[in-house]
Amino acid sequence: MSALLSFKSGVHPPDEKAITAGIASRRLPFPDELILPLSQHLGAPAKALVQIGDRLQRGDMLAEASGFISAPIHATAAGTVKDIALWPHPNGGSVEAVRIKVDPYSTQQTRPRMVPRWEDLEPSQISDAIREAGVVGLGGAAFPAFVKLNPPKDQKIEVLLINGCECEPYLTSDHRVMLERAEQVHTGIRILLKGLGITKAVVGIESNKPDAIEAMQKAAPTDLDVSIQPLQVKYPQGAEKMLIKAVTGKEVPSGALPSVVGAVVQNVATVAMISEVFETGLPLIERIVTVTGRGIKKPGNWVVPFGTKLRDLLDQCGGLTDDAEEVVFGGPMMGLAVGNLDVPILKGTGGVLVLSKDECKQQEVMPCIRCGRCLEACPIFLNPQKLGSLARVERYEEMVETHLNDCMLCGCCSYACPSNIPLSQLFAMSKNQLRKISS
Amino acid sequence: MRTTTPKEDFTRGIWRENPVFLQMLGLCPALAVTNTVENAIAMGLATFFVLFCSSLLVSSCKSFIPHEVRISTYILIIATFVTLADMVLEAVVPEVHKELGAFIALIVVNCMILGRQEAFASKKPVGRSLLDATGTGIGFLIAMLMMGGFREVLGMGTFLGFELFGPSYEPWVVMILPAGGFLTLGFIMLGFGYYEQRKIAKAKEMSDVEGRVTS
Amino acid sequence: MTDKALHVTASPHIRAADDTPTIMWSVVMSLAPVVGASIYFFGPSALLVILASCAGVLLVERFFGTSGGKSLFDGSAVITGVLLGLTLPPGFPLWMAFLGGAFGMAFGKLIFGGLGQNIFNPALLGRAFLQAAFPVAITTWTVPTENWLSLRGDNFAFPLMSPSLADGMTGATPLGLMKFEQISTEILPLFWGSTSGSVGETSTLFILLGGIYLAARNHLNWRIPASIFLTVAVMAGGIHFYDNSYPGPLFMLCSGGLMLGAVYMATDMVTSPVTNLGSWIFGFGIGFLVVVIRLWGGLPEGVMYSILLMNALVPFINRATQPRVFGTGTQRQEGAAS
Amino acid sequence: MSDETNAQEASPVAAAPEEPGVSAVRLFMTLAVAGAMAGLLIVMVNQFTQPRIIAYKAKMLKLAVTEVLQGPARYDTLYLIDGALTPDLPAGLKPEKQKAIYVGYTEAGEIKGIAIARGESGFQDVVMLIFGIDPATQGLTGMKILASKETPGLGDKIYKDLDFVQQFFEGPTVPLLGVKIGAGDGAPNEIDMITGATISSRAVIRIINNAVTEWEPFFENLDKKPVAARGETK
Amino acid sequence: MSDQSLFTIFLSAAVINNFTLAMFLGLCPFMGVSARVETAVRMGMANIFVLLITSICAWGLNTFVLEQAPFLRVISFIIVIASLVQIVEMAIKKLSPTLFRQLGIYLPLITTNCAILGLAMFQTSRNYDFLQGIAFALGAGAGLTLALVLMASIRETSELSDIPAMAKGTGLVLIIAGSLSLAFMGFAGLLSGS
Repeated sequence: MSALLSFKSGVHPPDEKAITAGIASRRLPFPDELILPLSQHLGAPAKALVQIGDRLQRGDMLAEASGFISAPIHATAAGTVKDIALWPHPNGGSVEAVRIKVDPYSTQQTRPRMVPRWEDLEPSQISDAIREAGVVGLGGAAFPAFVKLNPPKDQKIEVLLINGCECEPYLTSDHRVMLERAEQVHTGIRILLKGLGITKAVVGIESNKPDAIEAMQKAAPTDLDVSIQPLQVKYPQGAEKMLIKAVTGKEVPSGALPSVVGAVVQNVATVAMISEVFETGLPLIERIVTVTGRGIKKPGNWVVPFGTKLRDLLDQCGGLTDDAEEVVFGGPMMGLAVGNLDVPILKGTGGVLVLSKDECKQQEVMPCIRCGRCLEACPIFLNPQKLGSLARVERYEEMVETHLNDCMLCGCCSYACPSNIPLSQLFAMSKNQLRKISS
Repeated sequence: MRTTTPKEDFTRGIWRENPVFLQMLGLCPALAVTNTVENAIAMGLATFFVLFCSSLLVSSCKSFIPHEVRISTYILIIATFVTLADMVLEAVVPEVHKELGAFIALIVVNCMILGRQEAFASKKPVGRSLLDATGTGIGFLIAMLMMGGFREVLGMGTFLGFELFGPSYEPWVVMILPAGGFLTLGFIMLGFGYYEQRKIAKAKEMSDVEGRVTS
Repeated sequence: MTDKALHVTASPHIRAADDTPTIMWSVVMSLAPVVGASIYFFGPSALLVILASCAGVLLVERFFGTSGGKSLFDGSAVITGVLLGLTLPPGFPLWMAFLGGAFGMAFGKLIFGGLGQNIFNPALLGRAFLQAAFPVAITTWTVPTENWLSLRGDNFAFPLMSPSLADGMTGATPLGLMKFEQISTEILPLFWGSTSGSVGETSTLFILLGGIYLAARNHLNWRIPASIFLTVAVMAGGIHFYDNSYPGPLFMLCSGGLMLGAVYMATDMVTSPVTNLGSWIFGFGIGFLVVVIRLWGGLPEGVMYSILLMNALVPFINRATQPRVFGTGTQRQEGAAS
Repeated sequence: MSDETNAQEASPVAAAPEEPGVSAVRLFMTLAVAGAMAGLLIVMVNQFTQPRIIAYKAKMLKLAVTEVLQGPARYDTLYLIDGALTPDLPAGLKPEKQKAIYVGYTEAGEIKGIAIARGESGFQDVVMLIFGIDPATQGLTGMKILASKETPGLGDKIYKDLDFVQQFFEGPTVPLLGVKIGAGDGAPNEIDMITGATISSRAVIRIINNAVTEWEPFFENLDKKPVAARGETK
Repeated sequence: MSDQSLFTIFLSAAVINNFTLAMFLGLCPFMGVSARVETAVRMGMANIFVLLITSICAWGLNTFVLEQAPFLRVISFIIVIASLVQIVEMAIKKLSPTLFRQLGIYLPLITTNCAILGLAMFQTSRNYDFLQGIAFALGAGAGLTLALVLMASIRETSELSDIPAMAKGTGLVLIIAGSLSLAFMGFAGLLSGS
């Protein structure tokens, strides 16, 4: 194990992937209704183009990007626009969303190609096509994918890193992607390499997915410098900076983007979807979602159109068990708990986790005993102990001096804390406070 | 500065603005030579003497002292009286003088004395200054006595040399050691803090009750 | 499907298995053999002293602690009480042990805000207070008696009154013998624990077992005892090699409170550094001071003072050993250059 | 730096507009007058107190010497000047700054003993003591602690524990050897140390042994050169 | 009494009879400036510097000027030291305005700092010669700085704790000082061990 590449620090939560890792992904039947919030990605919300009553085909653009860091949103099934109004969002609160009544009689067949063939495009046009297709990072943050293909001119990109770590426990959607769509991933890599104008790519995969590593290795093309790199199983191996550190040995400077050290990172599912987008000619409208946890009756991996309501997805999985306690969008480490089952599945939703009482038992918060475990866990080498005590007395400026802004809220410190202090939550709140103060 | 009555000038320093407990002045002697009541009293009296005489001289000569050199002059005056006190103590009570040692000379740098000159004697008439000096001096003496009493009683089982608890009392040696000085003053300050907190809590309770009554 | 009330908590939604009460109680449990050994060697006196100091600690925690008694169950106060008891002589008057526990808890811990916020190890602060207050009583080491059941000293001395001890009932600790009479003690009794000394410090074997158990469960930072042992062994070894009238490293390691201090006192998480580098420095400092005080100081034993002094230095060590934040400092240049 | 800026910087709170015209001469004069008056006052009081202070010191020294020499008929102070002992202090040298020993005589004019004062580190701080030794028998005639800050209740037994102090009056021979109570074998140079205050006990013994080592070379000359009756008598 | 070696004198003033924790000298900065480690370090450095000058001056005054008039010691020491601190203050102001701002009102207080006069008085009453005086001053300064820095770092940490309301401020500082003083007792006898 120790021979495998990795970064320092981090934590080793039980991976719990066996629940769904062996279950092949199945297509979810189209639901009766779709909810497509205009804010599904990082950056400015999209601007709605449709009106109530409009009939839409599958893949029609219904909202356009509004700014550089933004992404368009497309209809994920044929139907009629029922309403454009506030709707509960998984992040909490409500945002503007387009409600579509799905046409129950539609064949949901693909219309003529909306995305051009990549083989026909110049490198510079590839990123535009990706942008138009509404592709965002499917790893969780939902950062518009094309942005990374346009690094600042003075930074020379040397390597494309494909993130196949899936370091969050429980989730297996990326795992299934690599098993079921290895060819597609490699085509995606080919497309991105062309877009970036380089030839070297490395796929980093945690060693707890030997079948995925094997599948990816088998499918690897011979004409490109693409290598599959097994990595140590450790959270948060899949964080951009950690992956770069593990594979290249370089540290992304504090506050800088990966391109500074010559690397571009894309999630393996994103790459697969890029390939699919160019293949089918349809924009990004669906993805693989893992539904897992001990609080769901029939866990599994599903190809889900965006906008499907959580309730519909969970019903498809047999519903919640009696001791289900918490429903989380994303993994257990960084995912957001939702309190409303009407929220829709979004582009960034890699998994839905239904935790039972045993899995997320509520523990009393005790005083910090300065055990130092958070320092050992923090992959950024912060001092969460100090940050936490500063947050307690609301000394936010000093927190910034203590490098609060380097914190990526990975949750390692909270996970490790024996006193159950919600450290990363405190840091998130402190960051919010600081934003309020500065604005 | 708020005007004060002569009575206030006198009483203020004794307790309400006690130099040691509330203004944290003169800590060095209050900690260093309070291991016995006898030493504490001797130190208190010597300090009282210096404070009184300096205040007298400073307030009577204040019109002659140019502002620029006032501090130097005060220190000079204080140092003179300290030297006098030192010599007199050595001649009259050599045993006590030996115990207090260099700490007598250190009365010069007792911020309390210079503070009274700067804050009061240099601005007020002689009579008022003497009242102020007397009050402050008594306050200091009380503080020294409390410290000395606490430390000697616990640390040796005696008060001014008289055995209080019989021969088999186990003395708490720590109290007459330096650590005991810090701890004793710490205990007293905690007592003050506790009293303060209770007062605040009571006041809050009262206002709550009033609020409920009026509403 | 019917909606049921769902919990909405912040991420992460899973937690490592260890929690603070678990750690605290496992420390208490690991002390059980040490306490057992102390009763075996020193009879009922040992248990009485431990109970008295526990009583002092727990009563103060109960009546002055902010949590109103809830903290009695997290094990942290019990540790303080037991550890203090283990550092006192078997014949120590119970009222003094009680006082030490109360002082340590009140002024070593509660005044800083309670669990997790203290600077000094409360058990050791209580003992330092007792050492300064009652220097004779705390250095009166009773010799073992024939009758296991009989008390070893004047445990029941009347509060505030001096203990009375018949002549011939006192002995010297191995360290005292070494320091004042240049008489060395065999290693085996030191290792097993059948020498005179404080209630729980004599048995190297049981303390080490407890330490290994805790280290294996990751409930103590092994770096601290390791660096203490290393420093003491190297320093004592070097000095012994140079002038063999000084005690050898094995004697230094096994005698006095070094084992108990290194394994149970220095590793108190609250009062030791949070960084690993800091832990090494902390341990090195303790080891250094122990050797200096034992060999050249006025007292035969210096573990308590060494740990307290280094406790005082911990905030500074923490400050000075802040980890280099990812993507800053030297690594950055390497990264940028390559 | 001019006076005005200096004054303003020293007291930023003094907002009152000062006359710019306080001259340096006046400032200087004020201080000089104050200084002169202070000096005068001190010198005057000193005139009265000095004799008493000196007399007290002399008395205490005499008491101490007399005690540790077990009541000599009289004693002389011998100063160590240029490596030799002399009763006469060269002009200009202050007596308290010179190393000295005190030689006590019997009525018959024979040396009764020599008193030596010395201070070295004890447990807390310097322990200062004086002891008497009979050069003929190499036995101590007494010991008195002059100053010590040893731990109250423990180290201070070196002068409070009379059993311990008494041993030094019973003629133990140098070099002294400290032993645990009951552990000695009756040799004439053994001193029972105080239980629990071993360091302080040892310090006393060490100080005496060191002093004897230092002064021993001078003892022989003393015998050959009896000094004429002079100096203080009892 | 002046038989003590330089090392003994240094160690005694620095740890065994620590100037602040055992002799209660320099308490004003100890209670006042010791809230921030940076300031405490600088204050300590300023103190060491002034102590060194004081020691040299006191030795010079004693040996050459006050030989015949020891009763004028207090007065002459305080005047010489006060003028010296004034000069140091001006120098610091010129060389490091930042430092001057941080030490603020405490620099003039060094004049009326017992540690400074105490050093001069103790040095005199113990008859230290020139080199012993230097060792004493360095030891005292090291002791002061050590106490200041320890206290400052402890206070910085404690600021983040839930100190009971009754202990906020001086009470806590004094108890910490008492605890430090207890811990420093471990150094007792360091120079007399056989």
